Amino acid sequence: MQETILLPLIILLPLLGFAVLGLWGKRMQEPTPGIVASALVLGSFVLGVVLLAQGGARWGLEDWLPGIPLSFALDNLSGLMVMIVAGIGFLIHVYAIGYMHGDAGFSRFFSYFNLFIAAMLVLVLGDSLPVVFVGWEGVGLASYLLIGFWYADRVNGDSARKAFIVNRIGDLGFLLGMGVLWANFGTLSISELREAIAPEGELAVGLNNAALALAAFLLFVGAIGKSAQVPLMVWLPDAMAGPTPVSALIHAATMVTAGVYLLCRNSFLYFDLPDVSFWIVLIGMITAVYGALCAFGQTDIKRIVAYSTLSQLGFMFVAAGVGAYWVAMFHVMTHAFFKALLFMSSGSVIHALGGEQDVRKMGGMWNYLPQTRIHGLVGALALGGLPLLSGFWSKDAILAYSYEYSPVVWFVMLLVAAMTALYSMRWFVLVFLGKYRGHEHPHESPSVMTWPNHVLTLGSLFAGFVGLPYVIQYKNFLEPWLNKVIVHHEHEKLPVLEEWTLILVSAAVAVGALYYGYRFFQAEAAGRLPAWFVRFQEASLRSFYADDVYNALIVKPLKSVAKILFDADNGVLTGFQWLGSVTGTLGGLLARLETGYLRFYAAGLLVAAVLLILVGVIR
Amino acid sequence: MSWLVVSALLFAIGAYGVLSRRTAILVFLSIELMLNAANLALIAFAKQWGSLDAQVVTLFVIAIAAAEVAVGLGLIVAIFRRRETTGIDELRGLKG
Amino acid sequence: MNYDALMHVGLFLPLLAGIALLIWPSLGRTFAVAAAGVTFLLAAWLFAGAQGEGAGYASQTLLLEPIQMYYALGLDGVGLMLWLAVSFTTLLAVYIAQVPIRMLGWALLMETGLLGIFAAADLVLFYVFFEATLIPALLMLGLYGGRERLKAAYTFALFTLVGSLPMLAAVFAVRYLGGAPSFLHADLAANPVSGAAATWVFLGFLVAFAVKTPLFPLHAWLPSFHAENHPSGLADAMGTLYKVGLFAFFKWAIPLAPEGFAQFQGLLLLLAAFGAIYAAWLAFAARDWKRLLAYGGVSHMGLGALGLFSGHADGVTGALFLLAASMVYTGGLFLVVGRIAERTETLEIGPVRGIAKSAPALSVLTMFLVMAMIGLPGLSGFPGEFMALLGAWKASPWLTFVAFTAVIAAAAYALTAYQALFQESPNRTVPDLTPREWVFGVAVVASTLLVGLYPKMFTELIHPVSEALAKLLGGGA
Amino acid sequence: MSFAELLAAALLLLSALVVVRASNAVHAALALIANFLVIAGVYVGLEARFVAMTQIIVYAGAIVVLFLFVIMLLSAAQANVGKDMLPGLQVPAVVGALGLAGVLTYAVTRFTAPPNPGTLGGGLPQALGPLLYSPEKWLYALLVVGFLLLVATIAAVVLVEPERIVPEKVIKSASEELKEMVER
Repeated sequence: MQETILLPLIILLPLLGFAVLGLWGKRMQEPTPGIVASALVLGSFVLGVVLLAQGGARWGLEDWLPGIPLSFALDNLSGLMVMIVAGIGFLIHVYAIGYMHGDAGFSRFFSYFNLFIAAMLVLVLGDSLPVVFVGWEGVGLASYLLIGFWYADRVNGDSARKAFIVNRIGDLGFLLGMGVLWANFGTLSISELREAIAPEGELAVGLNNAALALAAFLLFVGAIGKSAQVPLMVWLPDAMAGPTPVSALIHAATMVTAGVYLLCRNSFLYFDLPDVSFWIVLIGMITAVYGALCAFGQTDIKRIVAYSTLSQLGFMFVAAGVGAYWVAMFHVMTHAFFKALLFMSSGSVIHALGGEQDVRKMGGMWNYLPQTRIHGLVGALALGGLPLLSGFWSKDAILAYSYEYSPVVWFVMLLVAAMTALYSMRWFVLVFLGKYRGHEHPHESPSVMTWPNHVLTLGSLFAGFVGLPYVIQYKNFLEPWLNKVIVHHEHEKLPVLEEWTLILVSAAVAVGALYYGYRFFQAEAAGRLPAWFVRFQEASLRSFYADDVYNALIVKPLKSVAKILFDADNGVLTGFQWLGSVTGTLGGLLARLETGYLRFYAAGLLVAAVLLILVGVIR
Repeated sequence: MSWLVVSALLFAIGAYGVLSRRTAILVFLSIELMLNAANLALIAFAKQWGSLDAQVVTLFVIAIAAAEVAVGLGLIVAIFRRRETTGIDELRGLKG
Repeated sequence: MNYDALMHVGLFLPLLAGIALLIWPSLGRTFAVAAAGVTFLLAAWLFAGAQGEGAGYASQTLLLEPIQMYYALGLDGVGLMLWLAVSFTTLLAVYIAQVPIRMLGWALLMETGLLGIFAAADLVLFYVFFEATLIPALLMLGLYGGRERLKAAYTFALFTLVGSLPMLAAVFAVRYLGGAPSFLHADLAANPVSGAAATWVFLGFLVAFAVKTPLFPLHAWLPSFHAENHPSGLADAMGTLYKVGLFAFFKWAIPLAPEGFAQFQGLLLLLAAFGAIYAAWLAFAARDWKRLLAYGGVSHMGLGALGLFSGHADGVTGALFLLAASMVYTGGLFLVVGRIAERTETLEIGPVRGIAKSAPALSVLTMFLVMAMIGLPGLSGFPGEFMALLGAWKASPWLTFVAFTAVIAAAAYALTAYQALFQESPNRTVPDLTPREWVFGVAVVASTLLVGLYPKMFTELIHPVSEALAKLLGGGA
Repeated sequence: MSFAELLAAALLLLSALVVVRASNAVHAALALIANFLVIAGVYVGLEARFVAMTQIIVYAGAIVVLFLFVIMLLSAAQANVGKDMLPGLQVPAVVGALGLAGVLTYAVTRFTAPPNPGTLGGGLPQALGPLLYSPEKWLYALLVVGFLLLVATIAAVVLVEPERIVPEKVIKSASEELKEMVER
């Protein structure tokens, strides 16, 4: 680990892009802002890789706030994230040059994009929780700006606001979690906390376990908000209001993975707290099931993918909860590839159809889009977990670890995996197969949009091979590399037979579900679905009424109470004025004594004089 | 000593006058009476204590009384010109 | 370099300039800006000087021998930071607000009062500044305010004066009951009152300072004060600077009667927490910008108060930092709202929509300040809020939790109002920033960023002072 | 007390009662002159001769005469003018005056004089002069009083100067003025 000023430069490059494009972007010709922004992100990526190859780096400034340093660290874990954020982010930037072509806010878009990357890099590299928090809220801001990018439409503004406010609920958890750690350990530097809590990879003795659990739980609340877990999941589908590259960025490279990253980064808090970990597993499972169920009913091409993200994030949380932190990161990585690919091929379809997003008016794209169809197919299969594709390996690893944790969890997650395969096929079938049901003239995207997808397709195909299960007699690169820096308990390896059984079961389930989905949803394209499924889809489309429940139970009451209180606050003032009028009345009584008759006053004087002298002489 | 008692009685009579008289001039006269009662007390004390300072103070009281009368009577004349009266019950500008 | 002289000049320059401007309005805005600018430069010079020497300034001259009252000024790190904030915000306000020229004179008079409040090292002198500042504030409201201005001014004056009387009693009580030889801060702090006297002395201070914090329920004067003031925001910005309650608690009330503070600490924490969430909640229902900002300010001061009353050094540092930062961003927001009101001719939220289309730079500027207000990390609102939270958690986790739900509410009310005005489909075209407003905007944004990204600049000056207070109260770091 | 002294005391009280009870203001003023002359006599007896002379010249000779002038100028000899707005005040006035007499009498009888008081030198100017004009004693007070007399003289002249008297309506109340200022 070297001390080097180059480390903050990784962050400063996109930040510079944000400032320059924000101030002068309007004066640039169209592709220039996009090229500048992409180049800067590529610069960050290269710099990150170079520094990582040199064995990591750190940089810090003491006492940024009293007792709190401004410090950054690049180790294997944050290095992996830097590569995902800047690498995938770069591809999305390039894609966006084509996608945002001709938009009035072209330079503004790339300025926000660079801000997003910069904030995410701060989050990833921060070695002090407040610094992480700077990035944490920074991505919140950037997502707010980007979701509401087309702000003239009220719905977009509302969605952006919703995302920001719901995220803030999680942020409060993060803030309070820091409060607990500060009160108990007197430091918020991650490396110092790690030394204090888990030196040598074992929990230190004599710790206040209740405080530790509280801190862990509160930070987890923060992760719930940012990673859109149940019950704070409502913002993520609405975030589709932004342009498609934004969705890709939020779902693949930045933002939602931050919660998972936070758990892994602070695994020293969680690894020996079974209670908190249980909650993480539970929340992850609920989210996975909920996301998968919601994905079936969506009619918006992007919302299907959005709910799939919800479900996949649930997988990652389960992985973190069962203690397989490296697996969570593994899934973050593979997911980044295929999710970016899915979004960007959705974007290509939307682009081809002149802005149409309703899958009921798509279909038959197989015949129109010769390159995007491959992207879409690979993305859907990887998401669905077709064996040998990247999604299969990471999901299989999660299933294996959860089997070790509890067969119940394994079974539920296996069901979700099957559902994943089903709805990913639904997406693919409705968009690409069958006959075209709309009236546009679809055309393939320009190469600036297809090339990033080519790269991502390769990633979706092969990225899984860095983390193969041990029974396949081939080197697992990722596990030892990440476990060097993640505090964790060593797992007993499952017996070879059991491991193979699990792999084969999950492979069979995936293949079977993919095939069944392929058949079943061709019926939907033709409008021949069983009645029970249609009813189920109606509920699913409305996300099982989560928004309505929240509005009725939380938002509306809060608003009406606010109105009541607002008027009541004038009552506070009136109360004080009433006090004043009491004084006034008393004063009025006294004022009656002011008769205006001089002799009356003189009489008072006389009486007072007599009394005073009396007091004087008696003493 | 006995003059002190006389002075006290004079003072009280003056106070009675201030309260009972209804024209400004007579109220004023009563006040002069009270001032003289005070002077008498001073002179009596001077005699008892053998101090000339008290007599000096008496002189000052007389001088200040003269100034007071000059201004006071001026006021009465001025008020009379505006209100056509010297009755103090008719001057109620201080009413609250 | 004789820094003490700079301090005296800086304190009285605005007063003289203000008087001159009231007598000869033809001197014009340039003169006012120049005076405010020089004052700011002097404050910055003093600040830079202290950076090098690591200590503050002090100067004293005996003024009234019989009661041992001094003309004594002292600027430690806290005072310097607040001097910078006050002089900077005044400069911004005088520079940008479109008001009758004489009003600028009143603003400058007010600046001297404010600087005096933060510099006074003698309790009687402090009291004089504390009360004298009221006069220009009232006059600005009474002379240039809106339709209901006299009622608002009456309310404001009433709250303030009701607070002042117990404070005056406390001023004398703290010296004579404590047995200090003079009214100097150092003497008083060395002889704090104790026992039942401490309770009463603190109570006397409490009422006056709670009005100016403002602490629930003594905030009631604030919304009408802001709503009725001149729409330009000049008086609102100056009024924001006048919210000196936290500082006064920190410098006078707590160190002079620590036992009294201990008696009220629980109650104060409760009021601060409740006020924070209560005002944030109310802001959500506000229908005009000024009331929104007024309630937002009450909410943030509640968070600051929670940090201060925690009695822990980090909380105290956070409170003071938040106070200084909020002066700049809240003042800036009032001024920006004034510029918007001049374009749209209304302060109401709702009738005018979508002006980001025609005025993008204005929308970015507003967004910046709104984000600073809701405590986005990296901007000036965050370090204070965060440190306050760290300190408050040590004192009372539950209240901290309750109070800091206000940060969620802050996002809700601020962004809702922002969206209503700037976003959605436009129904109005307004001009974008003028060159003058660009200068203003760049200055305020730069300061917000600088302070937010490098808080060390101030924290290293104020934290030692906070630690001293925390030690006095028996709390740890 | 000698017979002369008793007589003087009686005269004093009697004339004082006339001052406060006479229904004719001229009578009251004349009774006051009588009262002052008797007091002057008493002063002589109490070794205050210079004060006695001053009393006669200033009080009896100048002040009360001034009163008489004003009474005649304003034709205000009638004491009971207009309506008595406070008829109920008579009883409290008597009671109050008696009370005052009581407490004052009680108060002045509680002093015990020093056994060997100094001599007053008859209260002649030779004795008073050094006191009045020495800076350590009363010189500055004397100057101040002299200045006060000057001011009072000027004030009296200004007060009765006819043009200075403004008709009532022109004077605005303070609140009206504030209101106008605010509206400007």
